[in-house]
Amino acid sequence: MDSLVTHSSILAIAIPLLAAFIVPLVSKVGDKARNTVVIGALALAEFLVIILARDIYLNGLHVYTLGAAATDLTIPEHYMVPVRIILEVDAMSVFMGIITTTISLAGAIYSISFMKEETGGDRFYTLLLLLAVGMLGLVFTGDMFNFFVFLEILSISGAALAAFRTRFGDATEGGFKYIVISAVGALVVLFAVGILYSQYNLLSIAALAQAIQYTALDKIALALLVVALAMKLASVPLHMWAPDTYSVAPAGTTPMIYVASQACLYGLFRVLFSLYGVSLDTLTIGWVVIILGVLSMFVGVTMAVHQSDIKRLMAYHAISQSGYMLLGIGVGLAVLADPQALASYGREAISGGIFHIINNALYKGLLFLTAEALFFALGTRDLNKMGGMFRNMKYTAIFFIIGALAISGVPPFNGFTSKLMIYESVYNFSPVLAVIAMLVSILTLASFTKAFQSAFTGPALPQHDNVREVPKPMLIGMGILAVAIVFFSLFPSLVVDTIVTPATDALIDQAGYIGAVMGGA
Amino acid sequence: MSKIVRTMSNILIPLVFIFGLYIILHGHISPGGGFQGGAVFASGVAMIIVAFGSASVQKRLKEHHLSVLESAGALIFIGLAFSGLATIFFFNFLAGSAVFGNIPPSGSNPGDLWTGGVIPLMNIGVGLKVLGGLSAILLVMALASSGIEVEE
Amino acid sequence: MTAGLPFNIPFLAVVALISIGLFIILTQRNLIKLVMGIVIMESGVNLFLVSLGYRTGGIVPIFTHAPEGVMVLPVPQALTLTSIVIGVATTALMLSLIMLTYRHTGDIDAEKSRRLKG
Amino acid sequence: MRKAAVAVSLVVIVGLLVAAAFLIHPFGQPPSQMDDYMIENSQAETGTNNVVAAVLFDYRGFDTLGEATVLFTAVTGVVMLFRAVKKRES
Amino acid sequence: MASLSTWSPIVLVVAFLILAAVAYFFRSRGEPRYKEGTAQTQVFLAGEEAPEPDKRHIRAHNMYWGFFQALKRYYETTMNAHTGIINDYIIWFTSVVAITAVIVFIAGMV
Repeated sequence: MDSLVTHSSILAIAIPLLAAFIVPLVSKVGDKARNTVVIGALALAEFLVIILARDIYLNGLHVYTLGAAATDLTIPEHYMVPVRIILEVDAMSVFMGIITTTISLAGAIYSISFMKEETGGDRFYTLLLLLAVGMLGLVFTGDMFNFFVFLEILSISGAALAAFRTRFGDATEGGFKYIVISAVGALVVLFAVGILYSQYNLLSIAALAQAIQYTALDKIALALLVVALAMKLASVPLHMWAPDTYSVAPAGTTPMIYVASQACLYGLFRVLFSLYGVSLDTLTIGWVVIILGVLSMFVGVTMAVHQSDIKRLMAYHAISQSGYMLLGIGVGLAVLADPQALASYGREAISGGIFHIINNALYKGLLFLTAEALFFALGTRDLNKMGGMFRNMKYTAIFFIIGALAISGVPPFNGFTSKLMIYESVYNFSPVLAVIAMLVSILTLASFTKAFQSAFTGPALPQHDNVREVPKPMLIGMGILAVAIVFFSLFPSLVVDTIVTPATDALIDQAGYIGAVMGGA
Repeated sequence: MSKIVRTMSNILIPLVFIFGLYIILHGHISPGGGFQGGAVFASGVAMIIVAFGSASVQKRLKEHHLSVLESAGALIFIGLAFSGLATIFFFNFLAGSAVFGNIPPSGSNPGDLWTGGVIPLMNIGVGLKVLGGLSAILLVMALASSGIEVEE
Repeated sequence: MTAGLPFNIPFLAVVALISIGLFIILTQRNLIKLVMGIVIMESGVNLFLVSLGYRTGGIVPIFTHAPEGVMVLPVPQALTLTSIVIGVATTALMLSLIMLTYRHTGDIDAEKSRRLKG
Repeated sequence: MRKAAVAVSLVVIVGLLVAAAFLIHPFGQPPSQMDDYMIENSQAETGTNNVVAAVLFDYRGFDTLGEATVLFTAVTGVVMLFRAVKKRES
Repeated sequence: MASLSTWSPIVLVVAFLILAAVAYFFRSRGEPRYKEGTAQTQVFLAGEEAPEPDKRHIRAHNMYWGFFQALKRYYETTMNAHTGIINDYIIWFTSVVAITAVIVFIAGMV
């Protein structure tokens, strides 16, 4: 058990990866065997992440030096810098790991019945596992170049998955846009990594964080990294690929591609808090992040109200919700150098932003899945061609209501809790920002009222008389997320104390992040 | 393609393949390695496709053969990484052992094939993977551009 | 070799390649040309990485029959190799998607083959 | 509007890159604390003459696994995109 | 967290349950003579013939018409910005890189 805990960080990445390599061979045996392998691997990864999380909350962050003689031998003996790749998993990383594995598991289960109608199921599941691997690696790694490699795994598998339904022309277009954006973004990240490497001859994030001096070259690298990752997480005005890609991605993978963009959000925070930390001009960068966040919230939600394609509507909401996280954590970043303001409202802003990540992954995932269920049943994404589905698809409608109320911040759902934390703390920083955030919340409710009214109420169209409820695996996939939402809604303080507060502490504690690798030197 | 091209590629292809294998197998003591050798090998496959046409290649070399080769290479690689797990993932557990375990003298030396621990084996795994993968991409794209569907 | 030069000529070549790539990406509507722009930019980044590791008068970092002398840095070479393979993978996927887009729309112009908008 | 944005942003970015090219260490004299360790110890630790191979498969082996995974992903993606599509009856 | 100590979803859930019980009580006092398949379930539209089902529903693009009309200029601008052309996405990217870099450098000088 001890050795399992020691190795759990690498195994959580390596076991889905091994499964991905095996799936093409196993699927020659049969579909059942393939599904068992996929879901078993993801469930095992989830289990490993949970025992890792438990250990981290008890004993502090984990380092894992790949290929060394011992896990904590981060620096070779009689030497001063790390030379090997180090996985560095703190409470924030494992928080993202929990989100990733949960959403991947729900998505994989959801996809089972969808795949019965399509060819290429083994490739689909291989890519799905690889996407999960990419996200897990991205959040667990402690090395800048390794970060880039996992960013590419995530991008390529995401693009291929988005274009999965090749019989539709728009699917290939959405996939192409995603891969172009990702390729350019990843190249820019690589260039920035090269700039950092050229100055310090280091690649480990912790070692770089210790050495970094915020020179002019560091500033260039910072601008490139921030904007490239902002594009990957679909912040306005770099968001335009997101509706195109999310709206065409097939069932079950849309939430995963969305969580992949949240993993890039994590990457942005890791770069800002752990790599640069207080060495950077936190007020300026904080305001840059806040402005990106406010633009995302406002433009995202106003565009969402306008949409009549249900998945595009949800995609714009995804953008708008990312704005809340950017706002909360941007406020925290802006006051990072000011201990008093940080204690009085900065930490709570960061906690709110982090709590919003997990809430949002859950309800946004659920909403994407319900939209996909509507598409599966009706064969259209156009809200103008829907209506009256409450009678035919009761469970889907109930799941939709849960998700819609949660995303709109209606109490007592979990969306309200995290938004409340953001409102309160941001109000102390700048009241105007809090007012904008509340306005956005109202518009969110308005647009989900529109979507619900169009899809589920009113008389059914004659061509939809024979529509049945979607098959069981789809309902189970949605049910997992709905149960999680209800749990998070009813026990918010439990969740915040258990997983959100440690994540906040880990994100702020740059010295601890460095010390785990550099040994306090 | 014309007869000249086909004759020339008939002569060149064995050389390209042998050169690719050489680069893969000597990756740990001379320039090269699994990726480079695999790419050289795949360029030989590209030459076959260009010279003889994708349709005739497809009769002999199916895409799923290449996929199996690729999966096998990937499994060798990750399997070797997992084998180090007794100590640490990716630990070079063969360095200093009886298999590929010689330690070369420090500094410039003539080179010994029986060195490197897991590195030569990983080179072979990666080489298989790259030659399978790149050939599969080339074959599939060549087939698709000539309008032939890949059966699943 | 270049120790006497006032400029970092290889780095300026990197800047030129990246700028050309970016210019193509920003201005060319033909999707194939767009991919070519990305590949040029990628070569610029690869050249940047590999030129980071050069040491004046350095030799290849391989000890087999190594002549006397200081070795160039090995890590940038490994990173460049990784980056090249990743570039090949990305390019293959982008070109396949362009082929499929062409099948559906009969066009490889970014504006004319566009269906998703707004 | 579009042309102006292209021109201005290109000018600024090229300016930044040129500035970076002048600010960076002189070509041929990089800092080398991490790489020197690998050059000195690769033979003893991994038994490999080829330091680049030692970096690829030992010191930074996980990157190589990721790189192999990227290639695997791309192959899977390309083969998947060109699969024969059984149309769902609509 | 300060805000969470004052916020308990359980209170809201209990309040919701009480209100639901009250609503159910009122509902149970209502007319019991409801029957399906009779004129009681037909749409009543001031005595007129009810329109066909596909014309009876307010479709998505008709909703919030006034809101869009009021913000017409804003929506025209934003919709024009969302061209859907991949080159434009990268132009936005380079523009934001340029702006961010300028901000970072100017803030460093002041």
